[in-house]
Amino acid sequence: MTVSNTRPITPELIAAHGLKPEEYQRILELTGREPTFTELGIFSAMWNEHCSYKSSKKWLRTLPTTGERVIQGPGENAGVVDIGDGDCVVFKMESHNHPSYIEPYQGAATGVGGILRDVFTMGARPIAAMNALRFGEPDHPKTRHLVAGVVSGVGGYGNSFGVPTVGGEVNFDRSYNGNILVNAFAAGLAKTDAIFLSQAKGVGLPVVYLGAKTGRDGVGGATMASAEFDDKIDEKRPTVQVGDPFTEKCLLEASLELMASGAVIAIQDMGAAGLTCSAVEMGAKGDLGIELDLDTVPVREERMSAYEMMLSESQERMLMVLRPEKEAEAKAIFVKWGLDFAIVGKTTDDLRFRVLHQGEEVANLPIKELGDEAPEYDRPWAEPKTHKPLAMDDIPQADIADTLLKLLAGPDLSSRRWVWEQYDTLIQGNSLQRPGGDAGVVRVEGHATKALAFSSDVTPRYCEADPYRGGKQAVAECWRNLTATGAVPLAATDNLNFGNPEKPEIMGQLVKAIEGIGEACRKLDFPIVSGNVSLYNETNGQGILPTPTLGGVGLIDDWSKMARVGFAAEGEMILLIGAPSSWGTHLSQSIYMRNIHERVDGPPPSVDLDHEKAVGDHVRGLIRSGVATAVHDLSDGGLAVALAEMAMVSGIGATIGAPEESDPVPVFFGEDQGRYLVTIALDPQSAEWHALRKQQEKLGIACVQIGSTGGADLKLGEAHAISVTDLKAAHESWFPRFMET
Amino acid sequence: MIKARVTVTLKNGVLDPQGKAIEHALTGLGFDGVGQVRQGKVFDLELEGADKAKAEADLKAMCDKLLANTVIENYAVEIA
Amino acid sequence: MIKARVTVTLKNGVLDPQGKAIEHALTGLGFDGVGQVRQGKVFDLELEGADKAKAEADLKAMCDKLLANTVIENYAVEIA
Amino acid sequence: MKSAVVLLPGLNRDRDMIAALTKISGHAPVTVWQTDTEIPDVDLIAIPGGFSFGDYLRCGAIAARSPVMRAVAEKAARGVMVVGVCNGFQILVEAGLLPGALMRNASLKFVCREVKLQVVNANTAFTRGYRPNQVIRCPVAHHDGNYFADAETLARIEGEGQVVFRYAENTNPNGSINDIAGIVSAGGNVLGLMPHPENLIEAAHGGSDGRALFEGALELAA
Ligand SMILES: Nc1ncnc2c1ncn2[C@@H]1O[C@H](COP(=O)(O)OP(=O)(O)O)[C@@H](O)[C@H]1O
Ligand SMILES: [Mg+2]
Repeated sequence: MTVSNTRPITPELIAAHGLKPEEYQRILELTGREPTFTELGIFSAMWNEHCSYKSSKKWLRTLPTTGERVIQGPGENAGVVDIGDGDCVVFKMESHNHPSYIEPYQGAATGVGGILRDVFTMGARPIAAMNALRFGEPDHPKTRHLVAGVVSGVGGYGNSFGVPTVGGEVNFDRSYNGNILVNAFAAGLAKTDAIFLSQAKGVGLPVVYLGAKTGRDGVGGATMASAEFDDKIDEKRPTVQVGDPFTEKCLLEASLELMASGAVIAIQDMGAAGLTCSAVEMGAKGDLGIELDLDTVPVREERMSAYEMMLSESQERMLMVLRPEKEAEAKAIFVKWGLDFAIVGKTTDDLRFRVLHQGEEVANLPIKELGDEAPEYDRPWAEPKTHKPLAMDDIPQADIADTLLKLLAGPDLSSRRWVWEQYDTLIQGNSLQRPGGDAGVVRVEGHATKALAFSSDVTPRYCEADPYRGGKQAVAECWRNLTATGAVPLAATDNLNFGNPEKPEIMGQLVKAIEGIGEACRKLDFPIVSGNVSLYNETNGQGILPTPTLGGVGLIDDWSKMARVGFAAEGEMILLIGAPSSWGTHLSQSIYMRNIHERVDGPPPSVDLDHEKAVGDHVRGLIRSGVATAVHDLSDGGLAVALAEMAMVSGIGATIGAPEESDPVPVFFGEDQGRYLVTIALDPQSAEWHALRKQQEKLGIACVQIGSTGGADLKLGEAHAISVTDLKAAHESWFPRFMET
Repeated sequence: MIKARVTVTLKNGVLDPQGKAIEHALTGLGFDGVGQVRQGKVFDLELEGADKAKAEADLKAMCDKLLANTVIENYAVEIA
Repeated sequence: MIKARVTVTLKNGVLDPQGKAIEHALTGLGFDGVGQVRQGKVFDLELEGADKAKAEADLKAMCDKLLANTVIENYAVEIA
Repeated sequence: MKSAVVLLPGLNRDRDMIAALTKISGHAPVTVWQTDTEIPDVDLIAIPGGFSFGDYLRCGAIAARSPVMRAVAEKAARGVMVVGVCNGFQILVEAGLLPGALMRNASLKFVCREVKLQVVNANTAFTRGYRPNQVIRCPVAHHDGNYFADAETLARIEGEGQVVFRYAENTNPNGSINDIAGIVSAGGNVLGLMPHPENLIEAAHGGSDGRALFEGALELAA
């Protein structure tokens, strides 16, 4: 197959590139002539939703992105946050949803590869990864195959590359039947004075291609990510990219050596729309033109056209502007690691993006306008309809103990061990908390006491019922999970997964979710420093639940005081902190209502950010002062599930009372926000305990001693006792049974 | 009993990291003139019965459903 | 240029977890009468030159030195 | 007390191994690169885990044929202690320095979890810090740790005490024959094991059961 650059530009061809007639009109105005076929491809890549954020830009601008510790906010390959002592953490989350549905192993693998590259392109060595996964309903015929493929793809790439996977999420919901979500997060450590950016500087300097060779992989991939699926999806298959974690590992080592050598002026990874996006961004950011000579691009297939080379999404590649006097040294590093190193162009002062191929100029476009003049839409949006609260007496009943067992043994709350045991969670030797707790924790190498905490969160069913509250809740839960380890939440990355933004009700979800996220991030001093938007997650008009995934990072000063979720010892007081007087009240949109009574009416829990902050700061204080012996936040499944999780980790049971005259159902299964369980080893007669109570009174923070740890059973109020062994058996059974029969 | 061999190979244009690594290693071991190397899989199966036509149809169905990833792989079926 | 295919299969008696799993999965998918399944590898190579005898000797050397682990695997060389 | 760590492209537990040896011996090991043909005089050569050359073809196969492995073989022949962990074990087996083969896990899945290991032979330089039959904790993280040897080889290594570690208490994570987790060469100076003792040497790892192995090999044991 060769594609000629002189292919006539027809309305069909324009439409096939995902460009609307008015967008094409804009192209004609910018170029002053009909674009060549290669140029049309370049525009389609630069102007699609994935690269241009044309539907979301207006709203993304409203997010808080700065803060005392923020070194680099959105706009680079990843966000950068100062953690003191000359170190910084570099992180981002990105989706690889569509490719993972088409080819789950390679789609997920290259998703992980892409996000790792984003992180090390900035000069950071990756130290932690997470993966947030959403699949269709468990008994949908495709789900098992997709779960198996995605999980082995995430592991296949991350394990081989050598980064510990320390957390993530797995959800099932029928809305993802035709559109699974694979959101990959990576974080790395760098020195604050050795961060590398993509802005080109200097005229006439060599532009160098690094890494693996270019093939026809994923030609049109970015365009696909911005198109709704229909039943003809099979036709889009040949664009699948294959990941090569070995090459990426070599690329990591070579890049870090290269950066240390002083040869790099600017560097950018080739992600979506490969060479096109990376070259244009580097030039445009530096107010420079770029000229590429495609005859020098390392290729692995014959007769590749300019169009294909410009749009290829072959993995494990980067582009850099080189300090020319360092060429020999730089090249030697790449040769040592068995990678390609080729000068493929130069920076110019004419602000044009020029592409030469076999003696012909196949593209000559204004470089700034390619990015800056990309269409931006203020799409019409509809205020999402909200739900009436349930009537006060609308509390459907069920046996507390049996319900707990049933929930733990179901798809939503069962252990994800089957998933995370396929991930290397301890490589690098710094994992202090592996999956299974509230947040993954990794110590900072080279520092005696510091550690970083990571959590990924969103509750899509809340977002569906009320996108604004859901957005707020995602941030709050992420912040809370970090806090529960003792970390100070520093900053977050967001991965906004939604349906078709051309529908006002979907656009409304996006707008309101961003509003909620922004408000929560501002209030909690938790800026968004990087992120990704994935729209058009629809099949045959059926959209996914709005899923704005939050990936948060927190800092622990002294990990010897870090908290874990498992009960630490027998005979300790269990405190419920931040709860209303009846411990739990909010049932609508809870796992309990949905799974036990199949009810999806009513609003999700509200999030009081002042309360959230006050309670969180207090709990963190208890951890840092060494008073807390175990901590767990309350989320899906409420108090009962949180207690069970604490018991299952340690094997120690607990006996819990119940507030008088309250219905036990909302007490144990309500999903009110801003609550933590904390165990302490204080004697209730001691002065410390009294001082603590005083302090809480002064702060207006509710704290109830709800019971104590001990024994082999979990006993919730009047409900029959359940042995921790039975809890574990229920909790561990669902996933392996689902996947292996 | 029927003995069959199914060969599964990567489609043209699909990156083959394994093949590439082997190519390098062979060159490193001093084998000159090794051009492209592509790695694939074979499955040797024993099937009950004697109906070769049915076996062939079954084998193709097995490939489509399990043995090959037809997104990126081709397959060939051979009956002994 | 010479095109060759090398097929590497497990020796008899060597455990084949992948073959076993596939056997299982095929039965699970409703394919009856699947007996033993053994998984192996194929390598499609391009070699410079036209001397088939030399190519064959080279390929055997490649197998002994790298492509096959002769502790557990057999190999066969085929020149197109 | 001197040690060397072998570096090959694609290995990724090299930093873990270097950190462990440094912390335990107080000295940073020297490193040798795939193309090095000589290894300095050291008491212990460690081949870390990872995915050398992507583990493409077979785990450890390409690495086993790299120049540095010829140097390792020469040192081993002269009695220098060599330990290969995980991919390092696979490389030693592929290089013919240890018998048998490491196949895909019976589950066909990568597995990362903690297992129990029985010290079957506490009489080697590597295991003298453990009690005979002591059961220790150790993490594993691998896709191809399913040890296999033909009946004759198996009988020999079992008979000669070459099986050093066995998965205990039903924690065999990979289907390995006779629950074999680690073996030594006939000479006793080359050890290969799938689990990662270097990831369990300090409080931050949640335990230090892996420490005695390196202390023994480095002759630091009390
Ligand atoms: N895909 C995954 N990869 C790794 N860890 C996961 C994955 N999915 C869930 N986990 C882990 O399982 C635990 C429970 O997850 P979840 O219920 O989402 O936690 P929380 O309610 O605290 O946010 C967490 O420790 C989480 O990191
Ligand atoms: Mg939590």
